[in-house]
Amino acid sequence: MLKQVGIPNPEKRINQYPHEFSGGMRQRAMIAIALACNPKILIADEPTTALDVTIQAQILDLMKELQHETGTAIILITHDLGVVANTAHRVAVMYGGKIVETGSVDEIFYNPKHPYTWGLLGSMPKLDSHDEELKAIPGSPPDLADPPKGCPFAARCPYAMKACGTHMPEYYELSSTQKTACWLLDERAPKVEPPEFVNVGGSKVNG
Amino acid sequence: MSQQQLTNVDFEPLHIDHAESEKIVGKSTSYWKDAWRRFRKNKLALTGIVVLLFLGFMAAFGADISGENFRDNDLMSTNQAPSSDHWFGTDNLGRDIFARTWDGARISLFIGLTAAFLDLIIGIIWGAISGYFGGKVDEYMMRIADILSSLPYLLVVILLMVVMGQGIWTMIIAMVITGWINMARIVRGQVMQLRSEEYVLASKSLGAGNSRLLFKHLVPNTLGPILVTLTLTVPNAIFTEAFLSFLGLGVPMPDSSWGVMTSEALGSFQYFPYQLFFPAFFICLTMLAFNVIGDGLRDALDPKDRK
Amino acid sequence: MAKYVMKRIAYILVSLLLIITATFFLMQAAPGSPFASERKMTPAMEAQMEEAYGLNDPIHEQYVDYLVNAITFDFGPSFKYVGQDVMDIILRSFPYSLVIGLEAVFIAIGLGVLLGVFAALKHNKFGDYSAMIIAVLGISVPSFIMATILQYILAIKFDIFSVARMESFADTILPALALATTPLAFIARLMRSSMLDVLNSDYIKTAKSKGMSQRIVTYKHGLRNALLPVISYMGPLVAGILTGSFVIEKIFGIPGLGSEFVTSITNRDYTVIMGTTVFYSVILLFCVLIVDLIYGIVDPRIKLDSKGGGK
Amino acid sequence: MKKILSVQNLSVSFDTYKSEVKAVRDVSFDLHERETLAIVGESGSGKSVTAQSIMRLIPMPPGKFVSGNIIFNEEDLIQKSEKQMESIRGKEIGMIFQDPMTSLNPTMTIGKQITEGLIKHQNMNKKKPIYLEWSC
Repeated sequence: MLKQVGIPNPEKRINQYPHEFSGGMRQRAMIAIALACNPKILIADEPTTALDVTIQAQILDLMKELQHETGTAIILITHDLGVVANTAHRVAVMYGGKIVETGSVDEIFYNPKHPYTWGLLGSMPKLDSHDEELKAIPGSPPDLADPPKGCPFAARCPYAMKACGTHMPEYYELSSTQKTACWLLDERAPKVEPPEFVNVGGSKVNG
Repeated sequence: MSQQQLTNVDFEPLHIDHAESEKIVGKSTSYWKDAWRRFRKNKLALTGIVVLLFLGFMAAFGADISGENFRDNDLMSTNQAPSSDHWFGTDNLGRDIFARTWDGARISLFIGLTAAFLDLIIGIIWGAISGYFGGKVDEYMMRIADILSSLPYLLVVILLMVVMGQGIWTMIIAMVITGWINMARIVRGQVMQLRSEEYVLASKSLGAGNSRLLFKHLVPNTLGPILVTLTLTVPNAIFTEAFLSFLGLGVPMPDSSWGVMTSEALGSFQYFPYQLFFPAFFICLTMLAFNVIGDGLRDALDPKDRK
Repeated sequence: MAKYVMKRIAYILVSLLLIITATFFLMQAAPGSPFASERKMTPAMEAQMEEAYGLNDPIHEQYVDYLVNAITFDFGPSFKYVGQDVMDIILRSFPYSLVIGLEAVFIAIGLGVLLGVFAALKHNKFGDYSAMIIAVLGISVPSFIMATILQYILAIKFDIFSVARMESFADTILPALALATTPLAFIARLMRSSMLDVLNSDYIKTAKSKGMSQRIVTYKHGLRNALLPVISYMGPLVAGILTGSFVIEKIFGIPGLGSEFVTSITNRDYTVIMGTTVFYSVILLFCVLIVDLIYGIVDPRIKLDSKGGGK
Repeated sequence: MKKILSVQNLSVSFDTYKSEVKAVRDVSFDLHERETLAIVGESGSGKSVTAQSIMRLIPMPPGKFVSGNIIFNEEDLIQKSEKQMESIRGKEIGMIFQDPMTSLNPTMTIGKQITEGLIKHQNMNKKKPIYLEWSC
């Protein structure tokens, strides 16, 4: 088991205590624990946030490898788009307690339709773009104690319209896998192209 | 609400002033105000404060209220049960227990508070210095503290009392000699922790001298734990005073403290339980009040371990 | 592991040496000689008595032979009970104190842990508040007052226990209970807050996510980690019970070492005072060592060969 | 690919002393076999609450299921009793957490923590050597 998750000389390691393990090793142990009984689903709640980048990559590769071997479905919770691009097949973008957009990785990265997704992509550092300054999304998340009536993102959305403030938008089916809840997609709304800083560049991830 | 009911007008841009979305929801209160708000909610702790105020007031004026004598013996009315003219009754020498309790209160509280206060002062200085400088200094200071604390606290106090003879101040000094260690340890722990905090380094980089740093930044920030420990050292000091008086090492004859009264009343408490009841009750009441306030303070100042 | 134990024993010996020296010099500094309170004695007799007890030799000589004797646990004769060695007194009276002391330790830990866990599990409900009120009361009522209350109610009013007799086992329950109330309350509060911390920690959530039942999660995972702070409190607990016994034994009329110590104080019987102090210190220091060893074994994070050890 | 998990109109909120915090509002998504679904969002968007409510790890006195259901193996996990959930957690659905530093029991060996779940779900006896291939 420990070999499976890539922990060296497991015979000795098995009798050791958690404090004798490094961060990355502990997360591997956690994965071993979670996958011990070969579950159908693995929920990973920000698995790599507490790890530094190099270990992060190892853990993500490990999860992909294990998924390939055991066929376990993974729900990956993260706020880091880099992690998403690296491992996910489908993406659901959540904001203010609601899913505002879902779609395959390529659809979300190359054909986002929701202003919040644009904002997220804009705030992601890109290798090839010479535009140094990252685009932050102004304002702060809504107070879920009394959530806004309409679209949760209305208060911070540069393209917000009256409807967004009053009614929660329906899900528009953009393709078999992509649907987005935003009034911009309504035929009566002004056509808006995603701003320049959104396009991520780079090749499609896994077709 | 499906899309059809919406009209075109709904699709005009909505004017949002970003300033509004920047406003942080709750009004920001200073740390102490916030702590006081939480402390006020704790009714138990408030009753503790009220009890203490009452005790303080009675200690100051109680003896005079009843106008009874509590020093000279009145052999006529010995061992009377609580009655109209002697509210708490009289003891075997005819002295009015009510007046004597409050005179005793004066001494017991005085000993408790002074001992705790001295513990505080020495503890803070010792702890702050050893915590702040660390290294060799810390090593020696803490070794001394460890050796002193390896002795059972009461044993040391008893030995000192035997040697230094009896009296209020000797008792206080005996208590303080080993009493400050607990406070010093807590202050040291806090200072060590805070020493590496950014704002300490920031002010150091601004050229603040060590002493300024220590007493301007570090100590005020350890005020929370200090306060909590203080409210726990006072009852401990009162307990020790009662304990010593019980062993006969208490306050010399003419004065009386709760401990002395309790130990005197022990002999005959099967026949006159009231003689023992009142001083013992007040010892417990004071300690209870301090403990309850201590808990309230800890919850208010250190919200992490809420009730 | 052994290296650590040796280091700690050396550490204890140093402390003991300090204690013996301290008590010795304290005794020298004490006002008046032990015979001052004796019935009228002619100065000649007094001088002769002092000679007999070697009080006239120069200080350092007295100190050296005291030290030698102390190592062999021979604290010299008692001033008060002529002809009785301090050690005899200690050996005769210590068993009583030991029995009650151990009983009190078990009661304090047993009930304390139980009350603490109960309060933590019933967090913010009635059970929690009532348990904590009992705990705060327990801390606020000193042992000797609790003793008088217990004695008054149980022994006099309902005559369940004897007021002050020391034959049967029943007689040890009341004093042990009185002795244990304050530490018991302290452990309950300590246990409750540590249990609450543990129950909110991540590894409890991990355990739950493994499908373990609530009972296993709380007791097997939770209790084990929550006990650590309680173990580290064992040292001061023993000290508290030790010193508490002085008064309890006086109230319940138990001829234990505690009451001997008390009588020796009132009689200014220096050799007995010094002997008992050193004896108590030895017990206490070894208890602290045992507690640290247990702590090292239970909590794997503490390496036993590191310099500071578990404290 | 077969759909193994379907979250339909899930709403979860918490009763705090001041007000009711609606952490998750009408969330629906599906999960297919051998697929990785990423749930992305800023902190406070309700993504962790969604994940933990699938495993029913959220303490129910403050938290409560307002609406919706979580279909797994054609059964709704919300209706299941705590006992039934215990046989699903770890066996059917595994979970790893954010901070490895604190999510392992400091006083238990790694080996024991791994096999604990196995022993429970496969009621293996303890003494069996622990070098498992991909057995259970």
